[in-house]
Amino acid sequence: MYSLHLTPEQLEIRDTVRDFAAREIKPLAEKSQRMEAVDRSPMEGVLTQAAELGLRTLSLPEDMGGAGADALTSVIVAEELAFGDPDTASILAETSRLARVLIGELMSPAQRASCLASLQKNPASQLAWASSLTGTDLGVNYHHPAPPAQMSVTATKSGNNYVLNGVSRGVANAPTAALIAVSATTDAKTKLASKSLTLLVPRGAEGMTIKTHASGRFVGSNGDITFDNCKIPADHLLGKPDAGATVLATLSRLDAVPIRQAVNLGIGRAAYEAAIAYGKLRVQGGRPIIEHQAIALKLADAAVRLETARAAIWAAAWACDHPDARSDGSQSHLPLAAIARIHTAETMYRVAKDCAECFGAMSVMRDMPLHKFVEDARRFLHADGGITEPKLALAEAIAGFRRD
Amino acid sequence: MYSLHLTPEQLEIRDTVRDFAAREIKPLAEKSQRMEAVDRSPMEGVLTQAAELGLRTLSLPEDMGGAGADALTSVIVAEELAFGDPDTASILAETSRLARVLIGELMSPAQRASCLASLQKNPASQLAWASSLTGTDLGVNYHHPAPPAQMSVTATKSGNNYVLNGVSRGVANAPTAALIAVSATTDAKTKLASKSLTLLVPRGAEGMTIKTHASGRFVGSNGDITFDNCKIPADHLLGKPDAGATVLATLSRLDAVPIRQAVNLGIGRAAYEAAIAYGKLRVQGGRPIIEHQAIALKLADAAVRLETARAAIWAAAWACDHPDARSDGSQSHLPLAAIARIHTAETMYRVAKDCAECFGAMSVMRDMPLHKFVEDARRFLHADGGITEPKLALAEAIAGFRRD
Amino acid sequence: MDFSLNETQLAWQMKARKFAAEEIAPISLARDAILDPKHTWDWDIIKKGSKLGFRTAVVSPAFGGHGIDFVTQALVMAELAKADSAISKAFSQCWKWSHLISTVCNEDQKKRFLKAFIEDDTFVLGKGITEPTAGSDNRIPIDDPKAGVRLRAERQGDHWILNGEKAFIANGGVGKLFFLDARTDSSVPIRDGVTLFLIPADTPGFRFGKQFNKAGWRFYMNAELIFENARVPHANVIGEVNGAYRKSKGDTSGGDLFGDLELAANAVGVCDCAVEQSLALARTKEQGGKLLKEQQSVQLRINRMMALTEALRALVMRAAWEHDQKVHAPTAALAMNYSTDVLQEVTELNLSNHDDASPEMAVHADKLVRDSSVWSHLAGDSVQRMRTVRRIIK
Amino acid sequence: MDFSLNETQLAWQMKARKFAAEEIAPISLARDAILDPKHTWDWDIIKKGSKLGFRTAVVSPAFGGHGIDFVTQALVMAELAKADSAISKAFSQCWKWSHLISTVCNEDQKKRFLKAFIEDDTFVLGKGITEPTAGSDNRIPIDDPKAGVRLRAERQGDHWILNGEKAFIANGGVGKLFFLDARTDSSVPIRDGVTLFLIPADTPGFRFGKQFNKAGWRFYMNAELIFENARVPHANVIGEVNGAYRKSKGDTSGGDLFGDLELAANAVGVCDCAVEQSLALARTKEQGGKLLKEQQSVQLRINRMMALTEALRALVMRAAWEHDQKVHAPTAALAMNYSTDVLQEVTELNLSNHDDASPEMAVHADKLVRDSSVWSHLAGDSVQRMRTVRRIIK
Repeated sequence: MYSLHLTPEQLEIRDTVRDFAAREIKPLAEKSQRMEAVDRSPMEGVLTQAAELGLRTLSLPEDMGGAGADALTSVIVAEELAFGDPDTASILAETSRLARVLIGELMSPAQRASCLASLQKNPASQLAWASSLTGTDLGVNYHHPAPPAQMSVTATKSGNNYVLNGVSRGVANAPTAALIAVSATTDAKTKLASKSLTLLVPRGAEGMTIKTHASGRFVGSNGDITFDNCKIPADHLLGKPDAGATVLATLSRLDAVPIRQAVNLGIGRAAYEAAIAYGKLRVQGGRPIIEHQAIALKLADAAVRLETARAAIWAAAWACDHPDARSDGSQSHLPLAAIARIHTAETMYRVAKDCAECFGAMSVMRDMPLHKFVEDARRFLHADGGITEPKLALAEAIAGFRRD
Repeated sequence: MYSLHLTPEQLEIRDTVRDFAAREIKPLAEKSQRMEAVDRSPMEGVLTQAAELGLRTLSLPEDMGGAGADALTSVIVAEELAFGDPDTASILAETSRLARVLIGELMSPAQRASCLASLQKNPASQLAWASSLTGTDLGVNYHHPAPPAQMSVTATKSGNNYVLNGVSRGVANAPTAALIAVSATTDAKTKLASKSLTLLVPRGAEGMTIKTHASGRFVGSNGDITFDNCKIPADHLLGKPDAGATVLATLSRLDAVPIRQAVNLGIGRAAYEAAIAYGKLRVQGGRPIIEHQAIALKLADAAVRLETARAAIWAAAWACDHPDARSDGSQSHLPLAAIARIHTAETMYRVAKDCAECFGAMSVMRDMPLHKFVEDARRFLHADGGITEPKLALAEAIAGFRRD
Repeated sequence: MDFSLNETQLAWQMKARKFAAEEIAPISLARDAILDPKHTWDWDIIKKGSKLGFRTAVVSPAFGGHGIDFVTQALVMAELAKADSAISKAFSQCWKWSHLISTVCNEDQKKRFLKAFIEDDTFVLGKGITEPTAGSDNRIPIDDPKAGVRLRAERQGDHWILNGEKAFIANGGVGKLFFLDARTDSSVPIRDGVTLFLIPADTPGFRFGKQFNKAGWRFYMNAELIFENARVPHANVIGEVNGAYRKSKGDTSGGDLFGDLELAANAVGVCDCAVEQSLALARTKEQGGKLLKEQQSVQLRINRMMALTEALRALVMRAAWEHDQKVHAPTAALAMNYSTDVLQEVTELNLSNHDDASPEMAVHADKLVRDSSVWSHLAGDSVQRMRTVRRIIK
Repeated sequence: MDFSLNETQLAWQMKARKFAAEEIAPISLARDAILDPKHTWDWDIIKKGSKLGFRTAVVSPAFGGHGIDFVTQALVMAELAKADSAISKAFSQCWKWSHLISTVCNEDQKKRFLKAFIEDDTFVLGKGITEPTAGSDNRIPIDDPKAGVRLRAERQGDHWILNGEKAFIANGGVGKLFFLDARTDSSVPIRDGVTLFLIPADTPGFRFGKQFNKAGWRFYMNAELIFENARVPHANVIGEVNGAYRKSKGDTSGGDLFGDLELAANAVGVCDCAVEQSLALARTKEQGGKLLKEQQSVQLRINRMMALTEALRALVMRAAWEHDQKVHAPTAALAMNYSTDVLQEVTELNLSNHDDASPEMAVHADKLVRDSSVWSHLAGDSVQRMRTVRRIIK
């Protein structure tokens, strides 16, 4: 039965994280030296505190030491963390979602024990997944059969090792990960993703170098990983030797959880709440500017956008755990993750911009938060190929076009 | 616990109404002579069929012969009906929501029996409420204490009768109602709404004339009601003599149910589905236009807007029956009905326009459906004072300004 | 750089402004309110305007017209459209095709048709391109012989026999002469298989079909043209057989240029009307004892309306001037596409300013929105926007 | 009607285009990338541009300048801005206030400052209005004596003692002379209690405070001006004491007019740069073996970008011409407001065209978006939009 009630546990974790973000994260995150888009190194202290609160392993099953959170809870937590600092939120969410499938589903008992120990050892360390998948070029392939997916990293068997070569670009958490799941194709000629396997590569493996993106188009920690004859023992293989495709599919399904959209929502809310507070303080023409229609209309539009974006994100997250709502007709058959991504990206950028405008010249200063909200929201609008591709993917679903 | 599952009963009634709309309503509603915005008289046959299906008394409690539907079910039904014909949907929804409070809560047993008998006698007849409230002028009063609400109809006691005088404008269902609940002020000098009472006035009462709006800014059936020394026996009073304020408050709460938004959603969906069907048929440049990026982007935007508007409407409707979700923090403290109204009005107009554009010159023809979708959606954008006032009301809620 | 008008331009502008205010504006809302699309047309206003030269304004003085330049054309269209967009279009539609008569028709054709056009105040022109199943494929021709024009013309001695129909044809129902694209070779793409004909309204086998019932531009006629074994003399072929699409490439008459300018200039006038309505409303209508103009929401809407209107006006005037200078630039095509966005936003904002007014007060504002709706497919659909860019980007 | 340029205008346009392409464009991205806002300024480019006349372009030839008209000003600003919006602004900021020197300063002041300004290639001007707690109240003065300018100036014999601070002041940190609004009577509203002073950078008690670290316009300096018992001779008062706001009403020098035009003209140049980027990308970048220009989504974005750019250009040129003709019209103010919307939409669309490109390819597109962000508060905030309309609607 339809209900928008959160469970007492969800309400409690939301309040806890909200409080943590306000008290521990925001004061550090909004120090002027961290506002600069160019210097956004992860805040290790905060990551450690968050790990101790269990946020790094939020989605890991309870019997493995996690909180066993469902997708809905994970987006609620991501929004709250991002309200404090979107980088911290992105880093923790990436580890948490990977922990759920890597540790919870795909690792062998031995791999699991080793991975948990490594995370335990350093609470600021994270997990990452280098998919190595190259672009889908959906623009040019819209409504045409697309060429099969390819990979930019190859894995060649050599004795008891796999040898990795190539570059995987734009890997979230690469700079901070203790362990990186690297997907690679075994067919160096065709580079087909259908011939993939996934290896667990520990930080510091010989032949692996990580180039951190100091700035650019990413929120969170991000980097390119280069493999140059990087030898990985065969027992680091994830899943059975013939299960490469299943492993890749399981990892790819993670993208349906609208975590990044929740981070963007937190950014928008931070801008909105800042504008409300400032609107009550700042006097113009003899009255606080929140009493001016011009500001009122901006804030009202922002509220509508925040509420509708949150609803889209929650619906997409909940649907990940409840496929039956689609099959019984309760929910749309369209890709809800694409809808959440398009709507959130478009609306949060407007929210951040409109709210920043309430601050006048302060809105463009790099050492003040407003500018950072706008920059961060803009990254989501243009990240990962922008929102034209998700729109085209959605249109293919609308038309009933199937590329598989 | 958060869930987007509909109940089996909700799914069943949705399917029933969807089928009814497709088979019985749409073929009549989209006959070219009914497309004209200027001739939109209610379709009596359809209204009768709908009443027999129980849609006119959808929200009336079951023990009084209704279906006892909650607010969520009522918006689901309204969307489906509006997909077939927004006028029919508006008329039925108005009666249904009024039946719930007038018959279900406010009438005396004798009044109830008489009202039910009258509805029974003519399945095409409806209920109406003439609130007589004059505008709030929220624009000029934004963030200022507003003058108290006033009414345009007065009621004077004269022996065993009340005598009504004045004009109540823009009353939904006035032209088709068997019974009209008329709210009026008893203080002819101040016209204060705080001094109101509400009388049950049967169709054809002497001194009451109804001017039907042949066209204009309304979807559904609508008219102005003029009272010229209209004598109504005192036993037609709704509620106890000193309960006028409570009755008015109970009726006013109806506006929180986003029925009109659901009707608008049905209009947008009709435009969208028409565009998809046409996009698959129409060939341009050698390919169906749905395979062109330009059309794809319009349809994707439309889908995002429909999904987010539906979510906003469902949330606002559900919240009417679940105030605890607000108090426990699960849902926003902002007025969800205003959010649904703003978002739906803005997005459905875009949906209708974008979808109509897929049809080229056909989109502006009065005897074809596309033009009607655009016109109807535009009415919702500009009806009832437009969406600037709800935005300002929302902004007051954001700022924590209370006018009471 | 000089934005001032010369005396001729000013004189035409003032003549149009006077005619618009005194003759068009008083009948505009009443014609718009007529429900039957067959009866919205008014010969009286056409005759009055024709006597003032608005129907024949662009024909060269050598042929008995006035030969006004493109800048003047834009000014006149905007002035007339400020009073009624559709009536302005009814006149300028004649300009569009009288360009063609004087430039691409041969002497015999000119003698037969141009003289009549000049002398008869009710001689109205049209051109039939679009068909029920072929619109955009005629604008961006593709290589498939099945795409585009299907109305057939077959040679029979000195005549051509035409069969098929055109849809949405402007001045259909009232026009006395139509230019018509007909397929004379269906084995090749339209680029090489279409011929342009002159079709007088009394051609045997030709008749008007359904009158289209539009939401906006009510005054302006759009009808089906139906051809059932219609007999057209070979002497009515314009240019070469199968040469219609080749010909239009080489059309240097300005007919093509004009087409882009026409809707953009008309939009300027409608925007002016919307701005004027909103300013008047803001200055006179009260809410809670204060004039609307004191509300920030109204001020912000008016700012946007005026900025869009002035930007469009400046762009249209530049496009008109470039045409007069025979500058080849995409300005007019961009202006046409862009006028859709400007006009629809401006008229919607004007309607929003009327949200709190009575439905009666909003009738005119509503008309402007409905009139603007035709821009979507005439000036601003995605096919036309892409066509503009493809010319630039290749 | 004539959109062509005269020889002087063309010559300045070509000189600016050459300087922009050869000198500004090569350093633009590097200056933008400098992280410390104190070090983005480059005296070398200022000196080079100054020698070509760009710093002193508007000063009357009678005082040693070039006296270019408003049309030329708009052209030059756009050309320089196409290479770097902030560097263009650094030059035109000097124009803004050299208007003031030559018009409202007395002979003694002109002698002391105008000559130095003309001769010294590093003599850069600024004006201090905004304070940390008073921005918009200085633009739309209200009747409350507590609103607006708070920086105090108190008379002490032949000097004034200034205390307080200004924020976000352009050319702060590099300027040699500042105009400054200071409160000389705090018992009345700013309309009657503010005096305009000339403040040389070496004034005792005056110093630059924090250098603002903006997201865009990195090259362009904005700093705090701090006054701690600063001593300014009475001879540096411009016009009457308490007359700063009264004076500006009567300023017929064009300084006010220029202010509206400046940002709009600059925006045209940035839009041109964005269009050029997108066209180049569409023509050269492939996706899946096809050039981007073949994708409809790219074509539609480019259509919108070009239409907006051309509309803004036409509007700006009209505003400039009206200034030259001393026509009183709201065109320039509307153009300034509107340039915010156009510029931000055009640069965002350009960035969207780069979505699929590498971050490196998008660096320049990203700079244009960041540069455009300053328009929000300088040209297009709601206070400025309402101010434009209030002048029209009253």
